[in-house]
Amino acid sequence: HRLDPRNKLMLSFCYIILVFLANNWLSYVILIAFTLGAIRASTIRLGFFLRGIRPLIWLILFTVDLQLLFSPAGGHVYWHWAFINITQFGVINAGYIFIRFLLIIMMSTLLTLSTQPLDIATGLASLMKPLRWVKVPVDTLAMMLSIALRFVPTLMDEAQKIMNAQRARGVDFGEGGLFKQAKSLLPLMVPLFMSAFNRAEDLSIAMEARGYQDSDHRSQYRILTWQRRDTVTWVLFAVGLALILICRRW
Amino acid sequence: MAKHNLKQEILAAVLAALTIALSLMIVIPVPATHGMVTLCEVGIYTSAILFGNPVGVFVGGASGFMIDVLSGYPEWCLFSLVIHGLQGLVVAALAHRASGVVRGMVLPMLAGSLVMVVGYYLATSLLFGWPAGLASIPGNLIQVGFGLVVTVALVASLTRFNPKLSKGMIR
Amino acid sequence: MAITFEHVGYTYQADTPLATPALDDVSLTVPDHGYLAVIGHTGSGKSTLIQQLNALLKPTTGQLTVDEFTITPTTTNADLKPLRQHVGMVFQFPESQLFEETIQKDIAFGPQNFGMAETDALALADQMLTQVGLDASYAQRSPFELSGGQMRRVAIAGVLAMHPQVLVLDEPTAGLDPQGRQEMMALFDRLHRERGLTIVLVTHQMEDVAQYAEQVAVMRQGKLVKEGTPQEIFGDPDWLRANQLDVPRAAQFAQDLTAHGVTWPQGLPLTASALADQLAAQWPKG
Amino acid sequence: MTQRMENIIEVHDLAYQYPDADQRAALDGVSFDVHPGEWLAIVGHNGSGKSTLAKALDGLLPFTQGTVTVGGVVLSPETVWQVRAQIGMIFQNPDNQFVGATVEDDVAFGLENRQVPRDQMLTRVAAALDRVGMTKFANRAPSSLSGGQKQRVALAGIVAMAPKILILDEATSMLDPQGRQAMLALVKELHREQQLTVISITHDIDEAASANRILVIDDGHLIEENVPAAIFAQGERLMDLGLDVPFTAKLAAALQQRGITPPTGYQTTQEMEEWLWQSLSNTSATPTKPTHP
Repeated sequence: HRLDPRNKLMLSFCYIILVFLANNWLSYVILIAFTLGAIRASTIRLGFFLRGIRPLIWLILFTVDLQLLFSPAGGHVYWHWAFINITQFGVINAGYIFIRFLLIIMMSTLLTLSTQPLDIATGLASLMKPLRWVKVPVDTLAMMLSIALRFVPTLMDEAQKIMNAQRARGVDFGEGGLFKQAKSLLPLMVPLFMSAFNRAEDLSIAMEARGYQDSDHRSQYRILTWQRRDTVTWVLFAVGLALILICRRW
Repeated sequence: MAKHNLKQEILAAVLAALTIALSLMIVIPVPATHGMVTLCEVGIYTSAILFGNPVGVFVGGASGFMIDVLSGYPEWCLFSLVIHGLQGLVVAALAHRASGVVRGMVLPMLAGSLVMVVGYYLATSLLFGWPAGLASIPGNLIQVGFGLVVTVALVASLTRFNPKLSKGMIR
Repeated sequence: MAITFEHVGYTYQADTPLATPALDDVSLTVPDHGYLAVIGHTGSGKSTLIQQLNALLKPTTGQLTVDEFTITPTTTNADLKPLRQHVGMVFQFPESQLFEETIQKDIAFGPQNFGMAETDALALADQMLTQVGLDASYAQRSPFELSGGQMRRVAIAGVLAMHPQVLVLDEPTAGLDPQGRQEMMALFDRLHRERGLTIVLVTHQMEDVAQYAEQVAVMRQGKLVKEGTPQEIFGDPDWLRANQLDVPRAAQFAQDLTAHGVTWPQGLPLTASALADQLAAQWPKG
Repeated sequence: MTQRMENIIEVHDLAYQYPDADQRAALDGVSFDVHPGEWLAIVGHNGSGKSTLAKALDGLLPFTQGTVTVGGVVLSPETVWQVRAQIGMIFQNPDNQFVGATVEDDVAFGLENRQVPRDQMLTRVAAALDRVGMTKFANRAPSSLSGGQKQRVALAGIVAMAPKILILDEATSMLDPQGRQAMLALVKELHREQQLTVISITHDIDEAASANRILVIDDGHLIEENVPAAIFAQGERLMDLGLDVPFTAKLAAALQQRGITPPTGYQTTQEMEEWLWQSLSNTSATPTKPTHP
């Protein structure tokens, strides 16, 4: 929970690599233990994680089925019809994919629930700092990302207001086929875009008035601090990586 | 010069916010695929077509990244950053050079849509195997197709509402 | 009765942990061709209240009737179109709803949604344009070229074009200059008096309430705390101040004069002209 | 620079034309001075050019003719940041000037632009939030604030920078009465405590009444310049100037219609009250002085 968001982002990314490296039962067991440990540490209830899986259930089942039916030949053939074989490999692969889904979804739910979006954005911008050397305006991007986030609720609110006004003028949102829906979106989208243009104009003037020249010559109010617990997580991660590499060899 | 840049930067940021807000708010179910379409493409394509490139690539990348973070699929956020960023980049770059509805809008959007569909096929395959990659294609095709149709109508309406937009005054 | 609220309650996100009550047991009637002003702080439930009137929000408990329409918690969306035509809504900053390429088309948009033929709707649009004080030369222009005040008139014309019998106004003069405010309020007053529209006005401008409204409802934390004629509500400035509501200037002024022994036999005056009337009546002759 | 210290702002023959050629001049031949510590109100109906004028003072519009001097610095593309450092501006729409993702980030924004070291920022942000009574809200996102609270945060951002001049560009016009009163009270305190020069562009009669002097802009021209009492004495004509008619003037006009002649000129509420009850009592006995706080 209290980890540096940069650390969380990096850990999550490396975790996905870790999941790739896992290729047998033992390594998956280690990963599951690792994930459950992280969830315990976050003090978030397990129910939240299961809820995160529900919307994806169709995709997961579909994928697992495909994997089951079209896996490369190998091992014992359980069932055969035309060009479809259900093989031992297929079953095992399908099982692995299923676990992979669960692990990645759980870890990402953990990241979402334990981190403010603003921190994730700040973290991303901070991680991109090395790109300065190839002339990427990282500080400007960070500023833009933070402004984008700050305006999301404002614009959602405005979208809701415009939808209400157009409903009162007889528009039915969310009814009819895709084409009809596409058409009914114009009375919402045109005013929203016009308003966004106005807001951008106003905001850039306000920023200039407050002395914003460019992103290079500024001090930073919001800073991220790397703490000892961040380092500890990497030690744990390294242990996990080592274990899985050993499993692969073995 | 700096002034000009700032206006464009803030415009890109606010348009990214708009794209994120629309994607989170309006989710249209598609019974055929058990999936849904969002207005993510509409935001990216419209921004890219009207304002050209730094705006297009930023709106694509930033909204792709933040939509995943905010809607609880951060495992995708880095992929989306790249895929939607490229999508915005391609549409903006192609639309910038041509004019007219088909060459200025539809063809660039088709190219951008290809980037998106192929990008997610590759990313999904990488994460969950090629069958999952294949499974992502139909939903994504509907998503980009819907985005394309709405964008054509929206850009036409916006430029009629404010004729200055068609001249790309901010670009 | 044009409008009747019967024990109406509304809870945002009902049945979720985030449930927040926004309206609590509101009962209120507005007579035919009435003019109701709803006052109260930001967040007191005024906006939630008026959104019930065309079922943008449906009551979670109780029911309300608007002329021949009854809205209950179970009213379905399919029944709403005639109601939405009957109740015209002018939201805060309504100019943000404009989206068509010409002013004429934008005004005609609402009537067409309610089934009017395009040619009729366009003709009606020209007529509405003059109603709100813009001449016909504006019809073919883009709304984008107008000033903020003119855009607002176009938006209001778009609502009037649906021929509503009830007109709901949510702070319709916010952001206008004093002249624009006065003209706008005079327009609504004319619609009320000449065309018999029932008007529901949400506002912070107590001067407007004192001058135009026939009935006042005071909202606080989702509850209707007081209801009556402007005379009944504003006749008690101490109660208003205790509820952090503004007192009309004339009432304030008259109350200060009371401290010097001036009396108000016809009740505390609420407008400058009412105050002048009572002062003139007791002015020493010669 | 020293001999001109009596004026903190000098505007000479200012003109501005919007880029679209078909429009008339937004500003034309405007000249005026502002004294240090003064509160100047600029009034005019919507579209009169008064907001354009405010933006021109801060170098936010490239005016086509004339000179603007702020604190002895002549405004030019080279000096624009020097000029802006002396001016804090608050605009009309509270949502469209909130830059930070949270209240404290927003207050810090101006300080970051001036490269103030972080440890100093922490204390200045905290002090500024305390000054406007928003300390409790330091970590809040703007979407959870009311319009009035957002404008107070904007004011905190300016308090943190401590400029010499504050320009309010219809800063209270989108607020509810509570928000407007709170904001006006705060600006009055700052004006008094910190000898802040205030320029307020407004339609609000109370805000205009707080000023030492009022400029009236119409059609891009400066048409009048006077103390509030003299401006307010114009009664019904104020509507054309973009101001509300003060209540006492409305009452005077209503009395006049009923055959009662009030004293000429603008009356404050107190003066009007006093005259009224004295006339009503109409006795030769010496009236006791009314006691008003």
